[in-house]
Amino acid sequence: MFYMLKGDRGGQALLLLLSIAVVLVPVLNLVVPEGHALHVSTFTVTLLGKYLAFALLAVAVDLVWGYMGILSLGHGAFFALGGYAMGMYLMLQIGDRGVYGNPDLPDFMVFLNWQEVPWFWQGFDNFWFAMIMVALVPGLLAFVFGALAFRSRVTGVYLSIMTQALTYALMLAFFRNEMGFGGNNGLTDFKDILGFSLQSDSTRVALFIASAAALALGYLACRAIVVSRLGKVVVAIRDTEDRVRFIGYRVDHIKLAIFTFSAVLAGIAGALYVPQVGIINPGEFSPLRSIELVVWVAIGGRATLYGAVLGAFIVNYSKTYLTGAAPEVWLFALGALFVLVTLYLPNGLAGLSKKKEAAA
Amino acid sequence: MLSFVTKNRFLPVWLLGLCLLPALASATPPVGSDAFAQAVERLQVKSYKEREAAVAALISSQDERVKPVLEAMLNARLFYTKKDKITVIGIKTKDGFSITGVLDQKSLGNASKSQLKKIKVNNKLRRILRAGIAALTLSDPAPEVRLSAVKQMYGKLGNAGIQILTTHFETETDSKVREEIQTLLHIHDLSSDDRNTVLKAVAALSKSLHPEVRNKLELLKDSTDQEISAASGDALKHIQEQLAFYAKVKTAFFGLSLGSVLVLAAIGLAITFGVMGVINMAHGELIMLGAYTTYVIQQLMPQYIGMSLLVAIPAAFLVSGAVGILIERLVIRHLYGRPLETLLATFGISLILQQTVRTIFSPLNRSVETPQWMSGFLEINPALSLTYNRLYIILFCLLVFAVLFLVIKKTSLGLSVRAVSQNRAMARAMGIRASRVDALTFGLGSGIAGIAGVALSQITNVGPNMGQDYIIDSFMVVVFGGVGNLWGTLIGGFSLGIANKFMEPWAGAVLAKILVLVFIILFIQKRPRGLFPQKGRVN
Amino acid sequence: MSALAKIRETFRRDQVFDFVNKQDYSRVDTSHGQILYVEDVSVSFDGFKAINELNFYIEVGELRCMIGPNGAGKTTMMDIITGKTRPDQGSVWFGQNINLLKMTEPEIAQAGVGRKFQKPTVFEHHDIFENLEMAMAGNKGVWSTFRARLSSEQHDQIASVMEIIGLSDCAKQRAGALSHGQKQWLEIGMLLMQNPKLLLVDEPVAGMTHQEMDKTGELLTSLAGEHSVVVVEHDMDFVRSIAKKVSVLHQGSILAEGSMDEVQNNQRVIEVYLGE
Amino acid sequence: MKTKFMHMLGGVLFCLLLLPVQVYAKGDTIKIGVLHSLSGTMAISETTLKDTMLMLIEQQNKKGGLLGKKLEAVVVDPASDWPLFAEKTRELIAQEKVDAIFGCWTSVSRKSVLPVVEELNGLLFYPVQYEGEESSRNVFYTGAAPNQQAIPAVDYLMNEIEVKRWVLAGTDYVYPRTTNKILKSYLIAKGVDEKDIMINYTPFGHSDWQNIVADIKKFGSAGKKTAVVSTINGDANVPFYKELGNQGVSSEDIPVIAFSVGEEELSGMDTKPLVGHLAAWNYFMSVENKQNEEFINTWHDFIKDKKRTTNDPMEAHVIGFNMWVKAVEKAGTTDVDKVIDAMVGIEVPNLTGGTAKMLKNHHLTKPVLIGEIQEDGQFEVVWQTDAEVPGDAWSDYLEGSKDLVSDWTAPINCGNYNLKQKKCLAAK
Repeated sequence: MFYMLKGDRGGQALLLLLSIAVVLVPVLNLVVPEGHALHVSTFTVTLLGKYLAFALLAVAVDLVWGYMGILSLGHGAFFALGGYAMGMYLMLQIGDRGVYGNPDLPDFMVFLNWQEVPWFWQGFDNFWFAMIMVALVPGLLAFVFGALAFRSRVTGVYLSIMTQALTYALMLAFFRNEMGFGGNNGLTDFKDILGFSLQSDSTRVALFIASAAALALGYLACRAIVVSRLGKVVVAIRDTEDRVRFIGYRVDHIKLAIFTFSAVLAGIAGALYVPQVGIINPGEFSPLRSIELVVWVAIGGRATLYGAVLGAFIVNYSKTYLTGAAPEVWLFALGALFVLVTLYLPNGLAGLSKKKEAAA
Repeated sequence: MLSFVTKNRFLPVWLLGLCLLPALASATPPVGSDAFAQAVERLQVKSYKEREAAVAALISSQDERVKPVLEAMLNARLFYTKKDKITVIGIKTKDGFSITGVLDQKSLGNASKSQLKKIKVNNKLRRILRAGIAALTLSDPAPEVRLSAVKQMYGKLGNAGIQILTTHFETETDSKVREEIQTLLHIHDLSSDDRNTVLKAVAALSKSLHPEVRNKLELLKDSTDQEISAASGDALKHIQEQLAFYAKVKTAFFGLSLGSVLVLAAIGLAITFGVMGVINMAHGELIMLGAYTTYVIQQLMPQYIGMSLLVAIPAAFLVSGAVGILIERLVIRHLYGRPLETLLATFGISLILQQTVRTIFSPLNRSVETPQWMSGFLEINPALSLTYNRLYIILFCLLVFAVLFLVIKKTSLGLSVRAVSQNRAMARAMGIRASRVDALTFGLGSGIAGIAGVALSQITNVGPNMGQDYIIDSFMVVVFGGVGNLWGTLIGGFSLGIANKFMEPWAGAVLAKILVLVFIILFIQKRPRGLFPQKGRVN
Repeated sequence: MSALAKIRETFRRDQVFDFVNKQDYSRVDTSHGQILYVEDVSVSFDGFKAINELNFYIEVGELRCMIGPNGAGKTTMMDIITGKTRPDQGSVWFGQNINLLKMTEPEIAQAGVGRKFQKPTVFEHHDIFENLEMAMAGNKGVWSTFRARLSSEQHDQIASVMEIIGLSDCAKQRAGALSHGQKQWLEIGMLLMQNPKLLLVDEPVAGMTHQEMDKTGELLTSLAGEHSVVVVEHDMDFVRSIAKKVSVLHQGSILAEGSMDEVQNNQRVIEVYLGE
Repeated sequence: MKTKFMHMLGGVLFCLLLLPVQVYAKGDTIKIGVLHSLSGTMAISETTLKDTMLMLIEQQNKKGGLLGKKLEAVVVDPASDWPLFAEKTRELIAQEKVDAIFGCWTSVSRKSVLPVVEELNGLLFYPVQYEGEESSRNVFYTGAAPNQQAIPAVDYLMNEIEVKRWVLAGTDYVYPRTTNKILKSYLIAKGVDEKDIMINYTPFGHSDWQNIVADIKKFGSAGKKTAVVSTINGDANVPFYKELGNQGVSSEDIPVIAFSVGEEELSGMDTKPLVGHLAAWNYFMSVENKQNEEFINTWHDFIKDKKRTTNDPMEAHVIGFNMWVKAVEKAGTTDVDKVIDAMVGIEVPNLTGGTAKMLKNHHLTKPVLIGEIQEDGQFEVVWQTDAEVPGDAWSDYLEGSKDLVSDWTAPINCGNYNLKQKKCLAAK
């Protein structure tokens, strides 16, 4: 069943830890009373859930960058689109509990004097429709963008800059209030999901479990691709694209498939992220954010999927820690980390352990 | 000759004073030094309304001491002593003011700030003061001064004002000033009761682009008099056509100016990214360093703001260039041939530079002053005026481009740069010290970024985040123009700027920018190597 | 009028749309004995004519050597045949039924044209076995590649190719670690896995020792017959050792064609090679 | 080897699990959360507020603390990242157990924090002028509501400057949009023709104002006195004013009245071309009275820089903090519910010589001051309201909200009580 994990010690460890966490965290949060030394606070649960969503995003980026060699500086866009799809569902669940008490329209639409929910919001009150959109919208965007770019063989730096332009354009668009996505404020003040209150501990634990499961499944799926012949071809494309073409593979098709799949994963990560942090706004489209998440992968170690997970956890954890403990140092630390890792750890932290293994 | 003016079109206040006076003081306005003294004393009142009246009285006193008082007031240099309530003009000294009495014009020595109370002016008063000064300068010997004085009079001209202008017109010798007064008088004639006068004025003004004319004609068009209505309709149509044309010219100028900003910001990147292949995410921060250098230079020489900008250009080049060389030596040289890796490392550097600046200069924006010669505008006609700072920046941009182009094409450094960028191993084999060339090239690109920072400090914020506003645009310009091609960057920057500005009126600023981005994305699909792809053997 | 003509053209009854009448790449029709037709092909880059009305034909099973000075257009010619470069004019047919100019690189490869690059290009991060596995003929769509599992026959096939190229002993070695010559062979091995009808081999013996060269020569001659082979090479000794028929390329067109001896005695060839 | 690596990985993840879980013992201090961005785009404004809070807490400790305990500031950096604001709030309340949070600047950060404060029953003091249309039991709005800034400013222009034509220019986000909406209906109610109102929105950090300033100039040349009401935010202001100056639009022709430009923003601008333009605030550094002088001196001593300015949101924090201290003393505890009840009705002197009173709707009474920009980067007050204006959460000029009131005392106890329907919309 788990043939794809053969020889992947990092992956085995990751799945093991995830399954332990899925059992342990809920117990420690819900069963162990507050004040007990082993109690895991809801704050921590949500924080971990957020990290898991980020980790899934990092895995998605690693698949296209580490394995296929496409440095996407626009994966934040797919993440945000998935997040918006989820946010729209959550927004429509608020119903008449908004400040204006309008049962049909979210607050910001009342504020903009809109009379009815615009067409592109139709259907988002249905959870399953929204979930389909979570995958479909980022997937479709990636498909269209990729189809254009890969067919005309835009590669390397050019492609990176184009993905950056893509997310930048989307950011500007979503900032506009006329777009109908809440402008700068984005979507927030969510109340419940599938009828369960987002503020209750059990919902938060459930979201945590969902994130862990999504990360595990996403990881396995990526791993399955990586170990298949397709995975080998993907790496071959990264190394020598022409050669792959001359032995008869449709490079553009393969790139498109992987890129789209990765975008869908990013969208799912976004959908898991939004209910846990409670807000989605155009800041997620910011090009700097996309660069930052590439850096998670670089620090963790590219072309090792578990490395991406590791990187996402470490960078975000140090962000959480440092922005609380030593705010002034945070940017220095992050900046120095980028420089040092690129200079001295081209294979990231995962590369470190590999080196050790090789030495042993 | 084109003239520089600060525009103001309001009623000269001495005329206003003439009309208001009966209601204000006595039936016969006091004239001469008594009136002057009274008015000066009244300036000390608390309410702005009353001070307005006092200023009016001051002007109508027609005393020759009036003008310096008005000017001092306008420049916030008019005070009264707290103790004796003597109105004085203060000149700032090291630790206070050296004051001179207004009435006797005798120096009263020095006074500290706490001994004086400023006679405050507000917006409205300032307007009145300026108009008053303008009116008093109508008899100035210099024609430029007279011209600007006349230009200040656009607006509501009372009959008395017309009288005086007409009288002045007789003696006026300068053709420019005469023309201006003529227009003014014609505008007045538009509201005349005599239809012939009106018709004559409409005919005379049918080429004038002044907004006042337009407003008046707009009213006349609805006149019941068929002939007047038709004539002003025709004139208006002609004017509108002219305006539409000049609006286009103006938009083109705006586009050029935006383009020049884009080119300036991108051109350093065209070197570091285009020629060397380094995806320099710290490029924006190098621009920022240039802007901060300008700030520091201005702090060092506060007396010479005009000069400081010129000094800042080489200084910024050196500072940013040095930082660039440092970055190259410490980080980038380990990463050649791995362009995407340079992206990550330089992104880290950009964060560090930002935070460094934030630590040294605080997160607040810094104020960089605009020197006199860069403010104001060049008036070509009432419908078209080009701002000096934009004009200078366009010229500056072209100059920087030309110099850079010559450096790359004509100097031995440029030759080495091109050699190294095309074939590193071969260049090395031919005795070019590649690592030295790399460092210098990167330094050159960074230095140019610094120079761009000097220019940008004149139109936007100088703060720790300023670099981020330009980095994406810069990359777009370079990629659009074609990596490795300086001409491409120039043409690319200007065409994007112009396209943006022509779209803005109907699409709005944001949508225009989005459309430009989408256009670039699609364009790159068609021409993956940009507008002017670098030539060379493919493979 | 022209619109009407267009509509008429679209609905001509003797024609069908391209998508209905897909070219059948799997079967190349060589009933006339020729496998490659290159006719009147020209291409220029920035005004420089790299290929100038080039004409030549390759017979089924033939081993043809192409020689010519630097810049004669050899690599460009290969680029055109394999779909990397589109010519400005002319036609290139694979057999009688396949128009190569309408196809993409992968389609051409799938149709049975294999190419070895001038600089040996193998997948350096993969081992030799994987390199060959990827090159293996078969359905190369995204999904089938994802689902692909090696059958025992395929295993044997890879093993036999490894045998041919003399790399059986190091199946699990990373290709990046191979010597220059070994990489050349691996690349030829990858061509064989594709099972092509026509092999285009660009400078196969560059950087090889004499021994290796001999071995390569043997390999190429043994391939001819079953496959058609076009070899572009600088090394005259090597060409002499394998070639039956030689074409000399100069300034983008064929200068001379014939046996090695004929070509060597051709006055114009001598001029070109010895300089005017 | 395998186990070793597993250990390493396991160890790392285990530490991750453990670190945030440390149990913070509730000691002898009263903790105050300071939630202002110290990095990112908003650091420019918010860092000063963090320093203000540190100063106030230090001062209070010198006076002997509160309820016999020392105050302790817990400073976090939400890094101008809105989701991070929510996360940090949760951390402050749930992990650090702070008794009150002073923080946020932008509307979106407040919106992001709001659900968390309500869920965990925290206490937030929000010090910036804002768009209204919101009221929460857990939030005290110490900045101006639209009726304490925008409306009086427009009154001033209309009555004193006799402005007839209006340009409402703002950055495209909720504060300018709401303010402009309120102003538009206010102006129309005052008889201004719709043709005489021009509304324009630009994105954040807009830097190329050539077209818009040209449009404003054109709009202003129609023969009627024109003014610009600017809700342009932060960084976009510098290029905007520069362009105005360069295109020769002086404050005497077309004055600009701004709601987001204060002393601190001016310190980063070349003020020469700005002289005479206006701003409406509830506090100016130049106001002369004893409290203010004292405050400025303390600030200069604390920050060790004589040139640093003070501004309106700082005053809001001063008022908010003093009120909270009084309320805690009155309630005798820092318990959030008791403090919230104690807050209403508390009065403290403001820095402009008047008194600020906390109203039932969690807004303050504030004087409104109109100031003209001077060359030295200070404002000179040219007009002010006779008395303090009570803040109104729900604008009387907006369709959706004119029937709403906010009252957090019994018996209404509701943030959006509809006077017509006589019911609370938020009742669940």
